[in-house]
Amino acid sequence: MREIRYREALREAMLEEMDRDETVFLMGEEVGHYQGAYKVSEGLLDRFGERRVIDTPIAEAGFAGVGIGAAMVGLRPIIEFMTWNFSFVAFDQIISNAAKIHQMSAGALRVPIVFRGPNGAARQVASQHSHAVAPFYAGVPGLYVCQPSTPRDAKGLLKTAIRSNNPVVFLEGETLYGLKGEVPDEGVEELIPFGVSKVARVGSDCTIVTWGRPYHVAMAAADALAKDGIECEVIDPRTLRPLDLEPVIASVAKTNRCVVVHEHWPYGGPGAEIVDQVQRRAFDHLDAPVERVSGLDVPMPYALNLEEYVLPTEERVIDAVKRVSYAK
Amino acid sequence: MREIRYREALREAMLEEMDRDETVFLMGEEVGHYQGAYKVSEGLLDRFGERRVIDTPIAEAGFAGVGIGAAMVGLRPIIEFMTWNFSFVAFDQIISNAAKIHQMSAGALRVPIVFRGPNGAARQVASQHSHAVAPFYAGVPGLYVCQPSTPRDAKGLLKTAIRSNNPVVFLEGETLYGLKGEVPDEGVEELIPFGVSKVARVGSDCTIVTWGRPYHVAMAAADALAKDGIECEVIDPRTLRPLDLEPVIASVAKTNRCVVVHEHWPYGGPGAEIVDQVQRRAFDHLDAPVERVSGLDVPMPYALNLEEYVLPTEERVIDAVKRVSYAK
Amino acid sequence: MAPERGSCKLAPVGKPVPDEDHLLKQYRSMRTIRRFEEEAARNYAKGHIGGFLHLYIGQEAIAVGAVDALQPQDYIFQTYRDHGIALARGMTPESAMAELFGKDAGCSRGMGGSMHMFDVERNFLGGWAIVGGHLALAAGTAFKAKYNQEDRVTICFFGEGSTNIGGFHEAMSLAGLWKLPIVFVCENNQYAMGTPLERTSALDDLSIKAKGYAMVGDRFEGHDVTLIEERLGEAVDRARRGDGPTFVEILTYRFRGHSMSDPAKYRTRTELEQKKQLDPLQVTHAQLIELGVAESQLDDLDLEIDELIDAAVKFAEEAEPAREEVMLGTVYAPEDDA
Amino acid sequence: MAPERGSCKLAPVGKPVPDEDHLLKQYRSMRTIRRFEEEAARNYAKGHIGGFLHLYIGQEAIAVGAVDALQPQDYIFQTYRDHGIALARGMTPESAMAELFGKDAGCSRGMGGSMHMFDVERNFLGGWAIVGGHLALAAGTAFKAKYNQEDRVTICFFGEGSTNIGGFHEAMSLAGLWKLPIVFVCENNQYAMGTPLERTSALDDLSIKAKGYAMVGDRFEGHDVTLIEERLGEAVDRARRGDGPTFVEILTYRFRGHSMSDPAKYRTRTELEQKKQLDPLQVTHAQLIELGVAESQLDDLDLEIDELIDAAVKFAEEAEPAREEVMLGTVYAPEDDA
Ligand SMILES: Cc1ncc(C[n+]2csc(CCOP(=O)(O)OP(=O)(O)O)c2C)c(N)n1
Ligand SMILES: Cc1ncc(C[n+]2csc(CCOP(=O)(O)OP(=O)(O)O)c2C)c(N)n1
Ligand SMILES: [Mg+2]
Ligand SMILES: [Mg+2]
Repeated sequence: MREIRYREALREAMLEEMDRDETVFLMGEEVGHYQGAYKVSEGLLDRFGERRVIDTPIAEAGFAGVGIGAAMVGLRPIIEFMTWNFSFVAFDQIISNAAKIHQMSAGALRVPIVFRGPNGAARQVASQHSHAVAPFYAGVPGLYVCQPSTPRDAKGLLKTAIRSNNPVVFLEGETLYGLKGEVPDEGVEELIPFGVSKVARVGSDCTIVTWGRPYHVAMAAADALAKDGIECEVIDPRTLRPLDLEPVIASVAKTNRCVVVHEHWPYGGPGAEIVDQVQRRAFDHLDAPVERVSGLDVPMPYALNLEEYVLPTEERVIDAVKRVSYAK
Repeated sequence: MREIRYREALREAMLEEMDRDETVFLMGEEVGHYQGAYKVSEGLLDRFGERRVIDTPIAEAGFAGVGIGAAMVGLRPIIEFMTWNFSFVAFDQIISNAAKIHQMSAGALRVPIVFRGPNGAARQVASQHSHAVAPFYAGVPGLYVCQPSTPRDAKGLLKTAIRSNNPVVFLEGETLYGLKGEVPDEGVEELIPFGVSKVARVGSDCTIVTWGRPYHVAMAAADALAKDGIECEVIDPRTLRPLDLEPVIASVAKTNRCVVVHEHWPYGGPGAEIVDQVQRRAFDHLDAPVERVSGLDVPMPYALNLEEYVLPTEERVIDAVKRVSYAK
Repeated sequence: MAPERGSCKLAPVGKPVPDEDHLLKQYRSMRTIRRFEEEAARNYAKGHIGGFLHLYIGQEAIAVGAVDALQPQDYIFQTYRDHGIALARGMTPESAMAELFGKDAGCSRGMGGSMHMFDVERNFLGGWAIVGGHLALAAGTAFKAKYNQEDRVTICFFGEGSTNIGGFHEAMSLAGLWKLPIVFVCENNQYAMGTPLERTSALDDLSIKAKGYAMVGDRFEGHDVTLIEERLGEAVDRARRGDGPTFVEILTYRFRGHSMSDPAKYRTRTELEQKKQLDPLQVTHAQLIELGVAESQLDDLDLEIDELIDAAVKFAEEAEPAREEVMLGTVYAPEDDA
Repeated sequence: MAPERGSCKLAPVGKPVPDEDHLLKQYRSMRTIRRFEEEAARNYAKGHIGGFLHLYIGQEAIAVGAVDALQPQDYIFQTYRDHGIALARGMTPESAMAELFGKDAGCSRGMGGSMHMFDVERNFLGGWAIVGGHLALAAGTAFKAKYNQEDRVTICFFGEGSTNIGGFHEAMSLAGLWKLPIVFVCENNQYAMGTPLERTSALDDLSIKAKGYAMVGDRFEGHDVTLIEERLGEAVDRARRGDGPTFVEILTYRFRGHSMSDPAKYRTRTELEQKKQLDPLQVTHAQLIELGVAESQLDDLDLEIDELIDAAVKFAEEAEPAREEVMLGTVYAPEDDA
């Protein structure tokens, strides 16, 4: 194992897959000459040239569609959205085309494409640039949705996404790019399958389901709670579609409690879907209702003090766990 | 009371509000000279002229944005999407602009606008034209979302929506337009407030929460179940944002059982949100997990036999109610 | 830069002379489309076909001329008004009609329906129902041809009503910037649903739009299949040579409503009758007679096609319904062979 | 139809002669913007300002010339690069700087930040961060002016990198079709983030795009505030007269990176130095000297502005933080007065 940053893990995944498969290319705004708005694609242009690392004009619907069309006839595009907020102008391409083509054509066409980029709040980028978009995509049949929270998951899931024969929505995090973590040594290839949750922390008192940036908030909260003698089991689904809740159900059978922690708005989305399945599949095990800790139900304000107030905090996670544990 | 069609109820709402407020106008594709793709706006052009009933080119993002801009400076646009499927090309305008402007401007600007049109499956219009879009909008703070299932609710809610100082997503149904139902007599004005659920049927055995087209499926199922001695209480939230679950919680306290019936895909959305709140707020009352009956997790196929298989059926509702009632 | 022809008069540049056998083949194809659409309409009325049904009647010469301007390896995209191009490209009437009937034997196995026909073997890539949504896809297949240095052109059809939407602009911008091997064909049938061009566009001559993308523009009428084949051929060759995309506006007219649910009250009987003077089938029929083809030979051909279409309807009626397993099995493509 | 000037040479048509007092006022405004941006940059480095910060340094003459071409009742829209126009329109540096500091005293009370400034009293309607997303909104305020027959023009600014996105096309199409009283101003500062125009557009002369919308096009350089005021004045008058929208391309350059996080490695020092020869502030300074204004008077003015900006920074530092109640209270507008 070695330590690298989340950003580098993503870059390695793209580099390795582009090395092994000539049909893979990267397209997006500033991915080439600028080396990526967040430097994720740094060095890829020099290595693969302008044919395979393509800078685009600002036309998300256009280049997302170009990617889908290219995928229909055998290429494997990686489409970078400078941030996922800009996927909204390409929304129809993803929902009405990418997710539908395989079935509309009765299986005659495939759309092996990855849409990737940073998702969620990125420190004071405010109202139009802070969307946590999982709720818009995770509910759509025909798409896969990944949201890795560590460098290792980022690399292993992106490699799987690039090799997938289906459209994949890949949600990264601007505030995660600098995060360091262990990944397999060079030469050791790891493909992390979709639909396999990860038990990140073992505990017997309360089950916490979390992913993305809040995963780290929840892990910190779990450490703090351990000091009070409350041991949390922290489970990261890693992929929101397919969603693997087997380990969560098994965990709740043991802890009898569950708290879901996520960045996206409280109404609906993966957060509510997980609650729905847990209450249905672990009904007889629950000693308390499933609680959620999420971003507040407001557009993201600019001011730092307010942004911190809106996003899930360690305190809110601790309170929720204590609530479901009927502890003070 | 008189009987009119859902389509006519919507038309009356627009006509009455346009009569009383000159700042209200209708804009969309084929709303004028063609009298509306589904004839909802029939006659409005003749009455109000081309200044206030405006046919647009096919440019949803453009005319949705024009509406939002006009609303920012004092007009009250009604923007018709020929179907809600086409809102996907205007998605960014609704999410990043309409829902954000009031807060971004710290309250200095308001966006009193209604986006309306038919939502959901419309008999074999297939993959790209059959989206039930509530999950994409109901989770967004800054928006209100209405989905009336009867002519009376359609008229009363649309009038409230047009008078609202906020952006409203108003979801109708092509398969509901022809539906007849009672509305208040001419001259009797009824404004139905947002966030007030309707108890459509009283029963003591199981609570059914449903809205839109499936409301009628659930009502039929409730009648059938009554013959087997199972009395369902059917509650229609009518507005999905704000969501009024007080009556549902009170009902579950009585029935100890709950089934949610909706057209949208199973993952997330209002369906999962309702389950989340019910299990949290009525935890001690539930004798069985909350169940859901929804559209299947697939893109909508064209063939009639398959479309009927995908959409919620009376049988599936009956089975779900019996399951939570531990009845055969 | 866009050459002046972009905004030229309608007078065709040197009217090409048709070859008898070739024109006969094209007449057969156009007639097949016409009869297919007429039977589709009848069966829609009977309730055997559901959803939306957009007929190509009146525009047949465009699909047929285009197909003859293309190579088998070239990619084709069309809107929901897609039966004509599908048949012109060689899809069997059985396969197309069975799709309309929602049967497993249909070209999309009942998943797609009228608006989503596909014939991937023949490189007909659909059948798209979101206005403007398929232009970028077409640019994408052209991008792939360039990426792989394949000798393949993409042709993409859409209506004049589709030129105001963002999807049109972005696809045109990228194709022009990257000089993709693609031909954008705007079938200007004068109406977008019930709205005439003058109420959707500040421009009358849409080919002027090519200038905004540093693209070559062309513009001509759509009732003479020989002219269409030649002029589209020029654009296709330009793309094949690597000289970049072309934006072509073809002036045409649909003799039926926008879809089966449209009574087309927005146009006058006289306008329709006058337009029918240039019915591409009658024009071609007259050309063939002029070339010395016997009236009787054409009558026999017409009968032959009538039988072909009747057989297609019978096939569709008797075919097996669309299957649940296909629906459930095509939400995701298998990963194994990844 | 678009007149030929759309694609004309850059030679200004009859260079206008500036008036001393007026030019002095404009110099003050430009200088205020320049100094405001410099202090904003410094305070961003200090960590007092967060998020994205896009500076207007190098483009000041455009905002100042535009404001003088407008009436108080006219509406103004700008991208995230919005401090310049906000100040030019009369927003106080205190209010603008406090917004950058995320304070309750800011023009958007800390909700919007650098990219979302608003000054509704002065009809400055933001401050928008989605490329292409605000053009349709601007068409909407122009629509309202026409709907109410108000004597109001809307001016909408955006960068050259924004001309490839659908939002640009749809707003232009609708404005052209409906002859809305609006002026679209493309501030062509040569780069979209790190990408030069030649890699984002097949056209060099963007004003040609006006033809595709049957719109008047104009194109000129952006360092001479007097020229800008006159040429934009023509477009604004055209809109005011009801003669429809204009698409204006103004050639300019930003002396800083795209935002504070951009080191701007993609351009050469020489290119930057050469462009700085046409620094609008220096150009105006020279014009004033030429008109006989004393060097010392301008020095005093500069000092006065330095103090004004220092005071704004002090004000912002000391102001109260943004408030939770405002955030929670502005998700929805009150309904009572409906
Ligand atoms: C984005 C979008 N908006 C609206 C529609 C509904 N619609 C389908 S076809 C059509 C008219 C298209 O006219 P045109 O582009 O001229 O093509 P034609 O039908 O005449 O061949 C409209 C408005 C749609 N399918 N997609
Ligand atoms: C739809 C969308 N895509 C991408 C971005 C990210 N982005 C912000 S500014 C910018 C460059 C814009 O360049 P230009 O239009 O020339 O304006 P300038 O910054 O030069 O003033 C990009 C790509 C965005 N804000 N919105
Ligand atoms: Mg048309
Ligand atoms: Mg620029």
